[in-house]
Amino acid sequence: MNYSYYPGCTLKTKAQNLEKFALHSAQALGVNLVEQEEWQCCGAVYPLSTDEIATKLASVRSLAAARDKGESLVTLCAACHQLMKRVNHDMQTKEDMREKVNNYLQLDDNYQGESKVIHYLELLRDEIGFETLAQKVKVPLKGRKVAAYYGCLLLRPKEIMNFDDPERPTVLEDFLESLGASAIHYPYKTECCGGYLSVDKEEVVEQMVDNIIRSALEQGAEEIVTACPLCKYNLENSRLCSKGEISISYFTELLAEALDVKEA
Amino acid sequence: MVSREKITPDMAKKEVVRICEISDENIVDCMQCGKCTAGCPAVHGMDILPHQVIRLLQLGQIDQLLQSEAIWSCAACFTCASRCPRAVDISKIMEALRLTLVRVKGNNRLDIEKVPKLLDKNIPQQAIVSGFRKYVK
Amino acid sequence: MQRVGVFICWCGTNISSTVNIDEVVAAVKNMPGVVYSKDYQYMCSEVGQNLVKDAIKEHNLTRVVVAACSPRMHESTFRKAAKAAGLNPYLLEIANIREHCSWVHKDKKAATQKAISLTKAAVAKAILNQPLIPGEVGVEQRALVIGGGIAGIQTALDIADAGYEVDLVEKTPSIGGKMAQLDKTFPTLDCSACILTPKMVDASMHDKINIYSYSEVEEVNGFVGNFEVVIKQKARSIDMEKCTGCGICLAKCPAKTALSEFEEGLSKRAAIYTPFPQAVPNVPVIDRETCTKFRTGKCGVCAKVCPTGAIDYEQKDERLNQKYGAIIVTTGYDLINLDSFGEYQYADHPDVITGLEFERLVNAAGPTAGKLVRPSDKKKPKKVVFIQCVGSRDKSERGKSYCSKICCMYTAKHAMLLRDKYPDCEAYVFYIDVRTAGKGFEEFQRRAVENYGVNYIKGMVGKIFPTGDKLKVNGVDALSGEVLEIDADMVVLASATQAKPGASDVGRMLSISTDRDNFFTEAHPKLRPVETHCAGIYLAGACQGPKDIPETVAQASAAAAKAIGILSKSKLVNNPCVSQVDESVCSGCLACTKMCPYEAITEKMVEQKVHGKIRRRRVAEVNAALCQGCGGCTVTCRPGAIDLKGFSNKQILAEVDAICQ
Amino acid sequence: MSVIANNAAVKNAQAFEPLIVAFCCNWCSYAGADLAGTSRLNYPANIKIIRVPCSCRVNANFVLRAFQRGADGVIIAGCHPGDCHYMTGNYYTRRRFSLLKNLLAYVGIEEARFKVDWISASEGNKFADVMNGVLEKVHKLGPNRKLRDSRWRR
Repeated sequence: MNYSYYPGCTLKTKAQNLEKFALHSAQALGVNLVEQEEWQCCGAVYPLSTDEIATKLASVRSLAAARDKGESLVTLCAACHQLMKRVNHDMQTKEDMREKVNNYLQLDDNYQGESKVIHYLELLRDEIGFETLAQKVKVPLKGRKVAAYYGCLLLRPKEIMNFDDPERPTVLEDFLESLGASAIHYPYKTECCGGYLSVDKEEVVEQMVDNIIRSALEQGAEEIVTACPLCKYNLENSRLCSKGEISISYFTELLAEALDVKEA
Repeated sequence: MVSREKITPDMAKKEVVRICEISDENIVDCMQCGKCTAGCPAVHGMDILPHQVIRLLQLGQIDQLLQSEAIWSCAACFTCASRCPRAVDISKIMEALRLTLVRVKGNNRLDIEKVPKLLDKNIPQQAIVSGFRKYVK
Repeated sequence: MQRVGVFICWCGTNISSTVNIDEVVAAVKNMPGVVYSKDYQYMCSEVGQNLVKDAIKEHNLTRVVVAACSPRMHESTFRKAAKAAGLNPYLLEIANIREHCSWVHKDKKAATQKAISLTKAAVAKAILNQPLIPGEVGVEQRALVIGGGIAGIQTALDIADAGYEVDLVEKTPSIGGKMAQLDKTFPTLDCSACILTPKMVDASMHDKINIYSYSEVEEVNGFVGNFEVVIKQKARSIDMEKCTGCGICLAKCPAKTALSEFEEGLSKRAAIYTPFPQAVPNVPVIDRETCTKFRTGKCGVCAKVCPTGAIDYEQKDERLNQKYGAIIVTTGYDLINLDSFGEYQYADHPDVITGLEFERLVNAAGPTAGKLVRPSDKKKPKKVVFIQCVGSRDKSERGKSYCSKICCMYTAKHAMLLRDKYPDCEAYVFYIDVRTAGKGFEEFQRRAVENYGVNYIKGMVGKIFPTGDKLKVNGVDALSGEVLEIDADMVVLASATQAKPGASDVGRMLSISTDRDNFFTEAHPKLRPVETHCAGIYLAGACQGPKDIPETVAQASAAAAKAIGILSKSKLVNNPCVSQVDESVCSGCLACTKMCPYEAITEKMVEQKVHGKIRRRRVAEVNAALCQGCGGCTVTCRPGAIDLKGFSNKQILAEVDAICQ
Repeated sequence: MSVIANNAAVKNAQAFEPLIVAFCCNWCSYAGADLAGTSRLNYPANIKIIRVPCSCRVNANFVLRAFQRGADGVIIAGCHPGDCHYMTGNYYTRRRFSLLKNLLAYVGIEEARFKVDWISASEGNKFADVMNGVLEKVHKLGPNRKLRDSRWRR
């Protein structure tokens, strides 16, 4: 099955592991992620104001390109996913914006939000299914105590992201269990890591990530997985992580490991 | 020496109306339950608490807000928005407040010259791009 | 030529402040047929009504138009006045220039023009009105009460005490409803069971009351005075005649796996069960989903131990047809599901409970025999946090926009009960507002603060983080702007009330409307609080909106009084605005008979002279007693033979023409 | 953009005052209109309401007559599907007027001039919204000339 794949800029530089392992495992699962041509940076944060259009155009180009190919648009980075999904929602629901964007882009076919945006995790859960995935695991991650860290961008706002219950999500835990690992439940799994505040307000971020990691450690976690490069960066920068008390990795790395395609 | 000045509430202030337009949120819906503040993960960096931000807007006291650290401590994590019983998205209001400042020429939050010094070798692009989007116009 | 009199009401300043009355009077004078016009401050007052009556006599008026408030408000008032003056009441028309004009418009010029236009339309219609005489129907002198909570019990008792037969239908195995689950009641702290169970017994002993427990109303047809109802008695698997309620079967049943509904899931019950020891009727029910006999065919212990042989595994659902003169709906309320409020951990942590679960936990007959302990480890709590407005006053999609009304009071009650039992246990209440409108309510809540030392905090809880054996409650004190963290042992959530999930189905079955929150709609929010728009169907209790016990009981008695008002009559007049068939035009296609929801139209044979010959011909005939006057048949009728009295084609077209002038 | 659109509508309003006839069923929509009144909501005076017992009482003739006599828009409002006071009346309304909509399109009456909607007795807000919505669209369309009887002057 073919999917249009939108990588985003961080995956080509600082978060290469997120992408590499995803592509390896996709191949092993018989999923063809075809990187879009000439994709542009999505802008990393969804512009929350109603009067900004220009910053959403790059996303619309990718969405329209996927529509033209008749494929779902698959994302890996949580930030890109949030942008694609929310801009798509705007294009579906905001007549005013739809008109302006289409007037500006002059696409062959006006874009009305027809594309379906799915995160790689959703692809695993809804299209492949965790049961099928479990059957394809070659090296079960037995005994690994992994805490899933969701962050904000995949879950909220719920009405638009439609990813999982924003307060008690289970998709990452279900994913980990299907790989044979023991998923650790801890109450901070949906609390924000501070995101881009690390550019400007490191002291605020410090306390936020500290809470998260302490909570995971208290529940006996030995490692944390996440889907967002910025979450990973903030968590790794924390005091506890620097001391080596816990390690952070992308969920795709564990997937590749379990499918035994890490070195492919 | 304590100094406390009396303020005159002004709900219809043009700056407040502008904030509501940019954010497309209805500040009168808020009934000050404080759920946003209670759940805010960045609350320790807020000099004015999220529910107080809305209250000050309701009173038309926008200057205090524009001088606050609170609007810059918001990480746009949408926790407040997703739990608000009144369906007010404060993250959008925070964004509108930030934009009111950075849209004025020469008012960038981030001095672009200083950016390279801020960066360590691991910081992902995403953070820098986000920073530019949030702090610079 | 008709002689029309037009009366224009000022409604104090309600109409006159936006509508220029003088201009309307002047315009009315020139309308064709109008021979008299008069304006007055309050036309509905006695003086105003006398103006109408006198003018009818003095000026020989044959039609009357009153331009005033909505006809839903005072049409009947003015019709009575017209009748008193010797005019057929159906020759009077109302122009609604208040609700549809002065109250919704601000521009005086435009509102005045609209008032004139609406009055013109009413005059045009009134000229075509015909005198109508309502028919009479008999009344079945028996009432049906749907729902056996405190509202239903009180209504049934009041109607039965007035001497009429009442059938009380309850869905669950016992009457008693939510009130039976409560421990104490505010603001007097008297024990709920002590005041409820005597009433339950009264109802079961009353020779005029018939209780159909474990039963549901399945179908309702007919109309006021003559409702035809099908009641489904679900198979109880017990012969109610033989059972003595000894309870041996409950003790011996080996399948004790189901969660007790009555105990809010805090304890288990057997597959054969009575919901609680004081149940009325005190006859158990077999839950066929969990019963081993029904699931595997093996077991049958209950049948073996029953001393009277009352167990009947073969019992089937039974249907009962009954006629009623009036129906009272008392189906009550539910609490919302808290699964979507993940931040409170209700679904994930046993020590986060709802207010109703708290009632069971402190109740002497409850799962802990009244010992208030944490469900997780059965330890005594040292700090309890109460959170109000969980889902109430919540505009988002997971909550309810209304105030649930009872939570402020029961939370104060819970906190007091807690402090009373364990004076060393701290109690914190998070609130948005404390609402204590009610006799003795404010005093009660202040007592919680002043005498019982309950800590009230204006603010909300963001999230609860279960940490170790504590629940770390992150909240805010909105007044001081301090962010709080409380290490609680237990959290009690005042979850929002909601209409019963099946309320809209019940509403549909009864043809009564529900509001956007699925509560049944009363006919008028102030002046007709227990009536519905469907004559003969009344409402009481929380099915109409959240309310506490005193209000529910008051409403129940009010509904009973309304029902008795119907039952005490031997005849009722019906709506004369019914369809009629012009037999000379009717083609006998009978399309109308298929459309009529009341089966009020039937065929009949008539003899007609066609081209000099007598021919028998099939035509449609309307049964005026059954016709409810919707008028749907008039549009179905291809030759245009059916018309609706009071809303005839000509009348409506005259209105259209008048408005479009 | 919506702000600009509103301004245009305001300007238009001064030139053209449309007439809209609304048929409201007695049990839901008429009561909803009453509720709009008791709640002091605002909608323009161009809307004139005719009370009918049920939306199924409305004959297509009534609608056509209104257009013929110069109405610029017609609204039929009844109880929500499933909530009809007469059990099934509004289902007939729904079917009958989806047919009429086709006819109106055929004779060249713009779609926005005719609307069938469901407004319950508790939806005063919706009543005002629906009225305002139709009026705004009719404003943009300008006067109805297609079916208007030339002898009829307003």
